[in-house]
Amino acid sequence: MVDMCVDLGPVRLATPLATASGTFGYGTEYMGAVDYSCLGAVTVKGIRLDAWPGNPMPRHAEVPGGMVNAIGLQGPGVGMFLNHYAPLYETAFEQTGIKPPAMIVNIWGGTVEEYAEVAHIVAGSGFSFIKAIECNVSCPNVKSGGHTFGHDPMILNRLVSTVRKDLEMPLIVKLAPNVPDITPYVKACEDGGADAISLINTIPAMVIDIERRKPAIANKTGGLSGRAIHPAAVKLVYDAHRASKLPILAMGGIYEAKDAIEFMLAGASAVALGSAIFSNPGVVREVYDGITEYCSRHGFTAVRELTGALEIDA
Amino acid sequence: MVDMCVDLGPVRLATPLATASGTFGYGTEYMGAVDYSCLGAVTVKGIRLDAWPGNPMPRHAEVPGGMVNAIGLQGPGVGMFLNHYAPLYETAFEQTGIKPPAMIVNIWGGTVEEYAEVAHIVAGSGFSFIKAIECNVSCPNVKSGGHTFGHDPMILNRLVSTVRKDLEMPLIVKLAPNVPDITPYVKACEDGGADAISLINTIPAMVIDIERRKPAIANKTGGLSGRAIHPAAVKLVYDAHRASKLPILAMGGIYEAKDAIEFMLAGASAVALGSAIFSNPGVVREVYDGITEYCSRHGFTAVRELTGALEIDA
Amino acid sequence: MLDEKSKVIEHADRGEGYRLLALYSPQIASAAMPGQFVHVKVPALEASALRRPFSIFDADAETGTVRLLYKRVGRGTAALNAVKPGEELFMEGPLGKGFPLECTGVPLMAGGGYGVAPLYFLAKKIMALKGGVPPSPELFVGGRTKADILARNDFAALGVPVAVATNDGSDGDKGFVTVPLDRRIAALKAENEPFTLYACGPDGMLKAVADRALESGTDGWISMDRHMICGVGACYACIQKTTSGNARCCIDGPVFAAKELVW
Amino acid sequence: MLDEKSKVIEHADRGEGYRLLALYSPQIASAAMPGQFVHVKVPALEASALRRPFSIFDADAETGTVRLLYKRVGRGTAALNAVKPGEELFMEGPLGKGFPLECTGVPLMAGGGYGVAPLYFLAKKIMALKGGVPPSPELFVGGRTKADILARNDFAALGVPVAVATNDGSDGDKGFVTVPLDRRIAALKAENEPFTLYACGPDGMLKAVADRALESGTDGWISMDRHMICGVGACYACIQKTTSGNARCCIDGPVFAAKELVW
Ligand SMILES: Cc1cc2nc3c(=O)[nH]c(=O)nc-3n(C[C@H](O)[C@H](O)[C@H](O)COP(=O)(O)OP(=O)(O)OC[C@H]3O[C@@H](n4cnc5c(N)ncnc54)[C@H](O)[C@@H]3O)c2cc1C
Ligand SMILES: Cc1cc2nc3c(=O)[nH]c(=O)nc-3n(C[C@H](O)[C@H](O)[C@H](O)COP(=O)(O)OP(=O)(O)OC[C@H]3O[C@@H](n4cnc5c(N)ncnc54)[C@H](O)[C@@H]3O)c2cc1C
Ligand SMILES: Cc1cc2nc3c(=O)[nH]c(=O)nc-3n(C[C@H](O)[C@H](O)[C@H](O)COP(=O)(O)O)c2cc1C
Ligand SMILES: Cc1cc2nc3c(=O)[nH]c(=O)nc-3n(C[C@H](O)[C@H](O)[C@H](O)COP(=O)(O)O)c2cc1C
Ligand code: FES
Ligand code: FES
Repeated sequence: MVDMCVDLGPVRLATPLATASGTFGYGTEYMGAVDYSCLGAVTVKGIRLDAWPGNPMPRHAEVPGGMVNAIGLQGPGVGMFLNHYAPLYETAFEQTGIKPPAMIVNIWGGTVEEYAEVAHIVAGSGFSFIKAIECNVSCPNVKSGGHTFGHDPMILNRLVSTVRKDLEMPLIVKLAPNVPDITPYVKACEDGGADAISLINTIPAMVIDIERRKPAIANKTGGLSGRAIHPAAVKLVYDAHRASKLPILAMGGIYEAKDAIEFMLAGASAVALGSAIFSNPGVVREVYDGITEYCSRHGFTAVRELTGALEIDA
Repeated sequence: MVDMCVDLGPVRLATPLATASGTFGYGTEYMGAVDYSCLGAVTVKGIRLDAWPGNPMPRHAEVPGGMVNAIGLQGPGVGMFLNHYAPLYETAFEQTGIKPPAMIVNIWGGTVEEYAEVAHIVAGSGFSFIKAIECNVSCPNVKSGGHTFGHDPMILNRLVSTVRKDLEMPLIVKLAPNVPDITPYVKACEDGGADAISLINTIPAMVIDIERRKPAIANKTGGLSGRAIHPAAVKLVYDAHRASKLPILAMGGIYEAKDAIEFMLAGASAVALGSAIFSNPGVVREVYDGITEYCSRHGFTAVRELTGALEIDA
Repeated sequence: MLDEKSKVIEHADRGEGYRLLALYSPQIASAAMPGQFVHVKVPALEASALRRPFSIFDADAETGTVRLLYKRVGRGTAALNAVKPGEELFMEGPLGKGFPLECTGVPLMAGGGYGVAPLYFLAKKIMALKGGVPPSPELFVGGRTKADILARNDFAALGVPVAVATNDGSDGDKGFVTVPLDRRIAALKAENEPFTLYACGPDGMLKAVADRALESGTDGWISMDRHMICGVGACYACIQKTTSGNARCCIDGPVFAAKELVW
Repeated sequence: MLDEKSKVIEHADRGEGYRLLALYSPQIASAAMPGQFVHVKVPALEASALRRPFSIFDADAETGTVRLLYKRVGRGTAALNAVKPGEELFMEGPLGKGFPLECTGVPLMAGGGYGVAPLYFLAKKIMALKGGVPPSPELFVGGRTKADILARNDFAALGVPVAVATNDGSDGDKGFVTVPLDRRIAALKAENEPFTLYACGPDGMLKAVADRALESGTDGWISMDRHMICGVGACYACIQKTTSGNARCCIDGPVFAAKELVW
């Protein structure tokens, strides 16, 4: 028996597997198809202060190795989330008898103050299953939104420390992948008091419908996710792990156990499944089983021993 | 009949198709398998002042949608290149009767001055088929090499203007994709006097061999190329085209005509085939035929009309 | 909702580019309602390929069979074409909010191309409800040409009258499906007979049918066809504007009341 | 070098995990020399998958046939396994610098696993050169177990004596192929008979054979197995250190003189 429990900083998770924000709704949509007993955490879709309509349609295009999306963070405001979706999550699990995975609430805003306000509302909501806040400073689909925050280490640092101030809940910061070097961003989070970082968000991308000579997505550009981005994500996790001691929640193109194990060896404490669930909700179970098999075969008694266990020749 | 001739700034090319540096040796290796009559240009492997051994083996790993490589710019010095490889290119075509495609010489160096020196040596070499220099400021595999140059707009500007000074040959600057916004880099090239830019180089990436718990590539990290990076490349070309009037040589995951056409609609004047040639040298002919077919079907009499012909709703 | 491993029982041609796929999928078959759909993982596509949504053409709880009627349009349906009896594929379902079965007056169903797929299941269920006593459903089906008029025999076997319109006049009325539909609506109105509209097909047709429902003050149930990612309400890719904001076709729909839709 | 569309003629099992693939590839067949290889585009793999290199096991200019002997090791060779007679695949070749045919004394060939592949073609060509008059080639073949000893009948049919060694002793000498090889070398040395060494197989074996060539002061021709991207000298992925610097296995090799190699 492999001990599957991990600590993502102050957040204890029953398994190292989470779901990635925006790919798993508000947590209950995949009931029946996903094996929730394999999940240590569920990250919900990005929430801001007020409801947000998102982008016009079409909002995605399939590409080799993944997809490009520009959903544009459609969502209810934080009030509606806490009044409707959070209780729904609670009751859904009461029926199944499965212990609900920790919920990580992904948030965003138009200003530093808005981020802080949303975070504090969530932290003060009192739902016992909400275990952390994930600050999305890196969504490529909303221009007035997270974009600038995530791409300037100084602004990022101010954002993180403002949100962190008096926040009684662990804070994860989700970083953008399209940077020359992740180090200053990781340091900005660390100095700002973040409890963990998550990596990576989608890579900015574009698909053109050559027959119509128009962008395939109404928003023109979007974010690339899926298999295609996995090797880039592993590199960023590896760099981030060497840059600081902040625990890492890694995501980007996990389609099989091997992909998740690569992330952990590179330094992640936990990993999140995203696009792969769309094509195969069974992937959650497959990855879980694959990790335990790997641990047994390699003599790891606890999955957390995988974190950073990459052997680097001098 | 579609007019396939394009101008990449001052460089006239018989067709919009080139090959990407590092994937096509010194121009002659694919004779017999690639249809050279479809190529407007051949870009040769990166050259510096002196011979360079490159990275230890293994130097690559296959990944879904492409590959990660860390060849590490192995190559002869510029002298050996001009004495051996350039004449070889000339004589190889004398035998075939095909007009040699323009040769673009990709260069790199450890200092701004070394870049300038190599560029001037190449420009002064007198080979009539050498039509342009491509400055690689963005190779992710050589730390002391291009890395820093390509990721700081001020240093980049100094590099470009130093190389450009008194250079009697068109200068293309090849940019890195892993930046928050390509605009300042494009502007740095434009202000520095570059004649064109090329986009994109590989995306920094890593592959881990989980059975050995070691990086799959001796250099630990490398650059992702192939299908996987195409949607990200299209976005960067689109952004660069809107940021300046500099002509663009676009590359990154062209595997079929559609991919090349996307680049041109997004703003590229010419495009380069890279990794796709490895698995299918016939791709050069296929893309060429696909572009002419597309132009005919859409009523374009000259392929250059495709450049920037994307229709954007207000 | 579940993700059921389903075995292909039959895969038959239904004219140019159309095929009927029958699967053994007992759990989905017994839960399915008309207007709901399944999300199919096409076996030959790469791991990262999205699933493809198809309406349930027919579901039989007793035999555990789910049948799909699909058109080959792109690479997903091309790959689906290669699937052979005996092979297995994963299918999420039944998904979405289907058609309400209770209706006032004569059920008039308008379908275009593969849009007839959910209407067959709907007609069957309505007739089963009513025990076959009139007013029984009537089908109005449109297509570019004769080859696009699908499942005619299936509807006939149910005893559903089929009125046809083709753009090129190769079958039935020349023009859109609204030509025979408007004729029938006028006749029913003249007799003061109530009716309910159902539609599935291309957007233009859906809007035309929705307009007629609004004009006539009758119920209109419109099934929307939107590109999907997840199919279960988790991603917000499949948006339809409604009077109460952006709705998700996959879970708030695909069937919407005509009066909710904002075009 | 060319990229020839080649039709599969035969695809036969050769024991556990090994298969023999015969292709109609007339242009490659007539240009091929022993030790050269082909670069195969495996049909079922995705467009971006790299080609896989395989030594030419046999090439017959008259029938236009190229034969490959391969081992199923990973996803590329697994996909290749599914290829059926009549199907076509693209193959670049003949590639690389093969074995020199001229040799001094007895040609002693050491192969391990699928490493016997180029040696069969080499033995055949050497025997054709010499018209069958001695000193004719001798094969020393090693493997983990009996099942890894390949193409024994093919060599026997040529009249090439085969000495076997297996790690588990299930066939021939127990131990490495150097056990019977060293015995033979000692015997030849005792008789003052000259010999030339050829080797293809795992790195450890290659080094052992190269060492023996250097110690004995004879020619040794070593075929290296390096991961490749392009196979034609264009990418510099397949590096082997040599006395004159970093050489490319695909074009400067795969066969190198023992004395050039830096381990
Ligand atoms: C609720 C619903 C029910 C449907 N029922 C049927 C049915 O019964 N029979 C039938 O033949 N078709 C039906 N469709 C349409 C069917 O899903 C598409 O034709 C199919 O997905 C096209 O896939 P492709 O790969 O062949 O085409 P491509 O155009 O190559 O697909 C590329 C991408 O576009 C998406 N896409 C393309 N066209 C559509 C479309 N019209 N709707 C949604 N996504 C699309 C695909 O999912 C894929 O992501 C239905 C669609 C929806 C939303
Ligand atoms: C010049 C040369 C001649 C060869 N001749 C033969 C032969 O006659 N018979 C035979 O069975 N095999 C031969 N090989 C080895 C054969 O190419 C590999 O076994 C095969 O590529 C493995 O592919 P895979 O996808 O099944 O394995 P995987 O391990 O899944 O391959 C993954 C990647 O690693 C590369 N790779 C893995 N192993 C090797 C290897 N040993 N050499 C080179 N690349 C590798 C593959 O090309 C691919 O990029 C030869 C190799 C070389 C270089
Ligand atoms: C449809 C879609 C919507 C997403 N929405 C969000 C979001 O609201 N907030 C966020 O931080 N990330 C969002 N992401 C990014 C994912 O959480 C994840 O970082 C990314 O998709 C990489 O993982 P993957 O390759 O496994 O999908 C979204 C991704 C997709 C595909
Ligand atoms: C094996 C390999 C070697 C490369 N070497 C160089 C190089 O020397 N200089 C350079 O500017 N780019 C180099 N590149 C990057 C390519 O020129 C190109 O920008 C990149 O591969 C994207 O195109 P692709 O996806 O079509 O391969 C190399 C790429 C590969 C795959
Ligand atoms: S397809 Fe994901 S919400 Fe509808
Ligand atoms: S494999 Fe490309 S140089 Fe040898």
